[in-house]
Amino acid sequence: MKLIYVDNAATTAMSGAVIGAMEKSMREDYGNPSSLHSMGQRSAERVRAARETIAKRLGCRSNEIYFTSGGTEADNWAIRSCAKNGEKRGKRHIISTKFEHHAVLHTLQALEKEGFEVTYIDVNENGIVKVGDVEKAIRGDTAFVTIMYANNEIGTIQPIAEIGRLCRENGVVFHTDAVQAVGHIDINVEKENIDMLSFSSHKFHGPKGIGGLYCRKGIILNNMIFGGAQERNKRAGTENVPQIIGTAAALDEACSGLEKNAAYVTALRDRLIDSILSSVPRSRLNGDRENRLPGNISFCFEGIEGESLLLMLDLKGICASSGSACTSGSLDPSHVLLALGLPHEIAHGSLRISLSENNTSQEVDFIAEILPQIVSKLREMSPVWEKIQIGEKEVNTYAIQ
Amino acid sequence: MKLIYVDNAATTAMSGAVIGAMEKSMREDYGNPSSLHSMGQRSAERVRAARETIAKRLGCRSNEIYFTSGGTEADNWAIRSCAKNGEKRGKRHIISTKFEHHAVLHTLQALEKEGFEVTYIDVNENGIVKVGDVEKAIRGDTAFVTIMYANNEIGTIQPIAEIGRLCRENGVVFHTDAVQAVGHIDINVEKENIDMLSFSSHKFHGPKGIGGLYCRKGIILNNMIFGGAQERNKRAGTENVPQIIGTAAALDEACSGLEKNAAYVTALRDRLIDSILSSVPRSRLNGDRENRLPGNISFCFEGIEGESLLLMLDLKGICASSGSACTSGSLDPSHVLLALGLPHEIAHGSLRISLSENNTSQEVDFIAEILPQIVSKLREMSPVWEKIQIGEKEVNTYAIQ
Amino acid sequence: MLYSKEVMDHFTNPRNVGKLEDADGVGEVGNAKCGDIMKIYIKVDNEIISDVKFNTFGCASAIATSSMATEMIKGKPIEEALKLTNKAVVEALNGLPPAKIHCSVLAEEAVKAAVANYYSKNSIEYDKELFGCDGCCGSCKIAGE
Amino acid sequence: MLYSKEVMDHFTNPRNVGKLEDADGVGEVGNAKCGDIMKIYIKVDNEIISDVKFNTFGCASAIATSSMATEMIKGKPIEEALKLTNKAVVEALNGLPPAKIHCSVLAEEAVKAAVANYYSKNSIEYDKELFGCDGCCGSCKIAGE
Ligand SMILES: Cc1ncc(COP(=O)(O)O)c(C=O)c1O
Ligand SMILES: Cc1ncc(COP(=O)(O)O)c(C=O)c1O
Repeated sequence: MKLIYVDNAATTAMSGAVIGAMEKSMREDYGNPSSLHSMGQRSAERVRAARETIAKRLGCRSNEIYFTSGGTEADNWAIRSCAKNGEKRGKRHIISTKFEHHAVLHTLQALEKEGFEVTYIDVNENGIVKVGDVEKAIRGDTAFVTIMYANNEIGTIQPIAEIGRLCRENGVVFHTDAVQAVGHIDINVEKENIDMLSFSSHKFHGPKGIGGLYCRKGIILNNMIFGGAQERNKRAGTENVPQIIGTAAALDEACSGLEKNAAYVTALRDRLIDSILSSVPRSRLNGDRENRLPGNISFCFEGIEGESLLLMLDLKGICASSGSACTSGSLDPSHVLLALGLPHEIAHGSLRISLSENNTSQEVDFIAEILPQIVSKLREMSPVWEKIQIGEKEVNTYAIQ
Repeated sequence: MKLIYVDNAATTAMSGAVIGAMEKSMREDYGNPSSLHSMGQRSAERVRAARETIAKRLGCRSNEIYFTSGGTEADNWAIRSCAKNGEKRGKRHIISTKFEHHAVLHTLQALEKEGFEVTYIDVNENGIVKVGDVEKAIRGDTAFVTIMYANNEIGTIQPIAEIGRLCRENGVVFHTDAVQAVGHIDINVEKENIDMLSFSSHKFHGPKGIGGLYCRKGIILNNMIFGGAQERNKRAGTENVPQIIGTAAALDEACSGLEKNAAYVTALRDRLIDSILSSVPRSRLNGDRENRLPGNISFCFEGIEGESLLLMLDLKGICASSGSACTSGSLDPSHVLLALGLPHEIAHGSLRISLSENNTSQEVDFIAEILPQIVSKLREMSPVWEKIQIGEKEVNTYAIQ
Repeated sequence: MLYSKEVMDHFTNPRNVGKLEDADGVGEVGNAKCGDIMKIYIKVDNEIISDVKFNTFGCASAIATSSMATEMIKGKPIEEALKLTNKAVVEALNGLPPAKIHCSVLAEEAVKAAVANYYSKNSIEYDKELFGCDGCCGSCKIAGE
Repeated sequence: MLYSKEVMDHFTNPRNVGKLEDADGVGEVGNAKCGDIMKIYIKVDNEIISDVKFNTFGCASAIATSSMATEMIKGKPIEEALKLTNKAVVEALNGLPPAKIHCSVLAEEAVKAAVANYYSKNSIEYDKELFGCDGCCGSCKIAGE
């Protein structure tokens, strides 16, 4: 069975060109960039060039880019570093949102245990933060603001440039987790007043386990991982040369094709959204209809549970995702969907389809055909759906349980 | 010019088989192991199998292995976690040595700033820690002991099993940085009473930017990087599937060939050591003659400075390493050589040649021929050598400057 | 794979799906908030469970455990149904991931709830101790993790 | 590359290596503890540096800056040698890595020390202000980092 991969928000298939570049690099660039001999210096030169490529694509200088082991480390690092800087100046208040990725949320929760106070801004029903809410939350002791660029579950894009301007005006450092956005949306850290930005290569057809942090010159970056003098003494550990090269190649490719890909993927997305809305009763699109990532489709279907939907789709060769963190052993539905104000029972019935430019209209048509059948099948055996049908239990009554 | 790569302690050339396995994995295993669909579960299965392979080679269970972004992160993580556990029980004393890698030393220094006390045990002139010294250092408030398995500069192998036994008897957790040893020396964490062990794949012909931490079941491992539920909730971040597979393939290959490679490399090493000792006057082998890593050769040559030696060798196509951290902007010679009791001026004249099974006896002969010529050339223009020659300045007088 | 072959079999081809309009006992446990509801219908003839159907809202293992549990009590004396343990269901399914054990607890409880309902309807005395569950899967969380 | 083409050229083919047995001035700066010692010999004829040689213990940039500095003062009036700055040496070498700037400072100072030695030997009065260095590269560390 040919698989249809529509879980690109979880991770993407690597670009063939990127694999090629990495394979070459694995053979050639084994020298350690810290070594003074020619093998080492060749690797150092390759890393330098890759850093430059990435900086250009983000609109910054190359000495403002630090490589990390992925988006998670970049988020942890930025937040820990900002917290330390704040603490030194007696500032122990942080502003974020309710629907950040766990890499941000769990780091903030750890800081709360250490005595920091975090204001988690509500997101609207449409999944977009209001700039005015951020403004209201800023206090004299606010150390920094961290708000994601685009949400990983519902794909909504935040008003980053405006939040950045607001922070700049108030002298508050602004970090954004742009893991879902980089390579998919045109980003310029300078123009958008971003002080720190996290990215992760595997979200734009690059390798897993590598990403980076942009940190504007002038902002003190405190070390999180100690050791050798790599990354200008800021992040220790032998540089992952082939993956750094893969990151640059992937970002270059993604940004070159960005406009074309975005238009193509957005068209596919909109067609599938329309199809589902019209073919599946009591289905709900999560997040703003327009202001979302090109590839993101997030739905809730009343009366069914996401994991079984997901596995049924998988049996048809469709690789998608549910919003809920089933594997993590948690019984709670997605905190993102709850942040939108959805009741638990509806949030349980979530499905995320995330497209990429590798997907075809045939694939989308197949999904549009199969999905309603599976939803029906699951609803037929669902006691919740039965109650909804006979009106015994109104959806809203779930909310107040 | 054909390069002769003898800087295998810095990093190794990747095995062709490992590159092949990774290339395949990059094409096939792009699914996110946290995804429930078949693409994701296939990746999860590959990671599971790789973890098993690694566990077998280290003599532990697979749920005792945690992947990290390299040796540095593993060291930082183990030490931070042990410190936190110690603190909870009011134990703020740590035992280590003077010649650990910076990944350990700089983390310990950060802890000292946070109020921990560290006893840095002296190493003998031969670069081997005395078990009795560790025993003497253990106190009621000792939280843990961290001592490297084999030193990265001088290659000396420490009495790990005995230190492990001592720690076990005293109820003190024992971590060892085995980055230089894994894949080169037969290690069994169970038999050697090791509680935690760090390794890094690029030291045994695997990929850079990945490594791992063995943490014995029952020892509390505190998170350092927060986010998703990966690595059994202990280390967040999307798993680097191809690199994990590469790590398992590399370790498997290294351990299968271990005995044969060690014998081969040791013979090359001993021949080159003997040759240098006999052809270069006032040369000094650093570290114990016998009890050292198969591939490690570390010398000090009086009257010359390491970087220029290194670059002269490089001009002849020989990629080696100096002990001193020239690129880091530090003027200090290697802390490892100073820990051996060498005076600064001698420690400056260091050279590390680290062999692997890829090196040939022709290469070693070429080095044996070239090295004395270069040392002579540099000595000819060295005012220090001039003084040594005319006896105006005895070597020992340097020591007391 | 996340799930055993047996779980996937019962998930993709669940046995005894549906309702019994003339059921002698109906049990419903769990709640939608927690993400699992199981409803089991039994028909009892001469103290034998002559027919059984289920409806389930929940994940794949919730569906599979419901299916397996109904298979395990079908045609059995009602006394025996009461002895069905979640462990037996898990074993019959060749294991469940740790986080999913609670589904099997729910299945055991759904069966018991249906039997209890049958007993009540028919005013049969029964040992309340056998029915520990309050129907909220929150209490099963401990078992599941 | 870590070093410019010019640095590598002067490192691999250092000019004016050696000693002058009949030197009119000898200057030695740095110390082996810090990893760099430069010793410069000058021969002076009619206030012109007619010959110059150096001996250096140190890294590639220490050797290259010594070589370049000797080239820059050779055949020049001694007054001009005194005006040699580390900046000029760095520029002539097309740059040095930040951590290696101290080598150029050392080269400047070695030249000055040789001139000072010549002045002293010949009891020529000179402006001590021009000779700020105490010969210990520790003081140059600031410049180098
Ligand atoms: C003994 C030792 N520990 C730790 C490290 C750090 O490993 P990595 O570069 O993979 O972070 C190294 C090598 O760089 C090492 O030799
Ligand atoms: C918004 C967001 N932040 C952070 C991450 C973490 O990135 P990584 O898995 O590369 O650590 C992800 C994806 O997993 C994400 O979607």
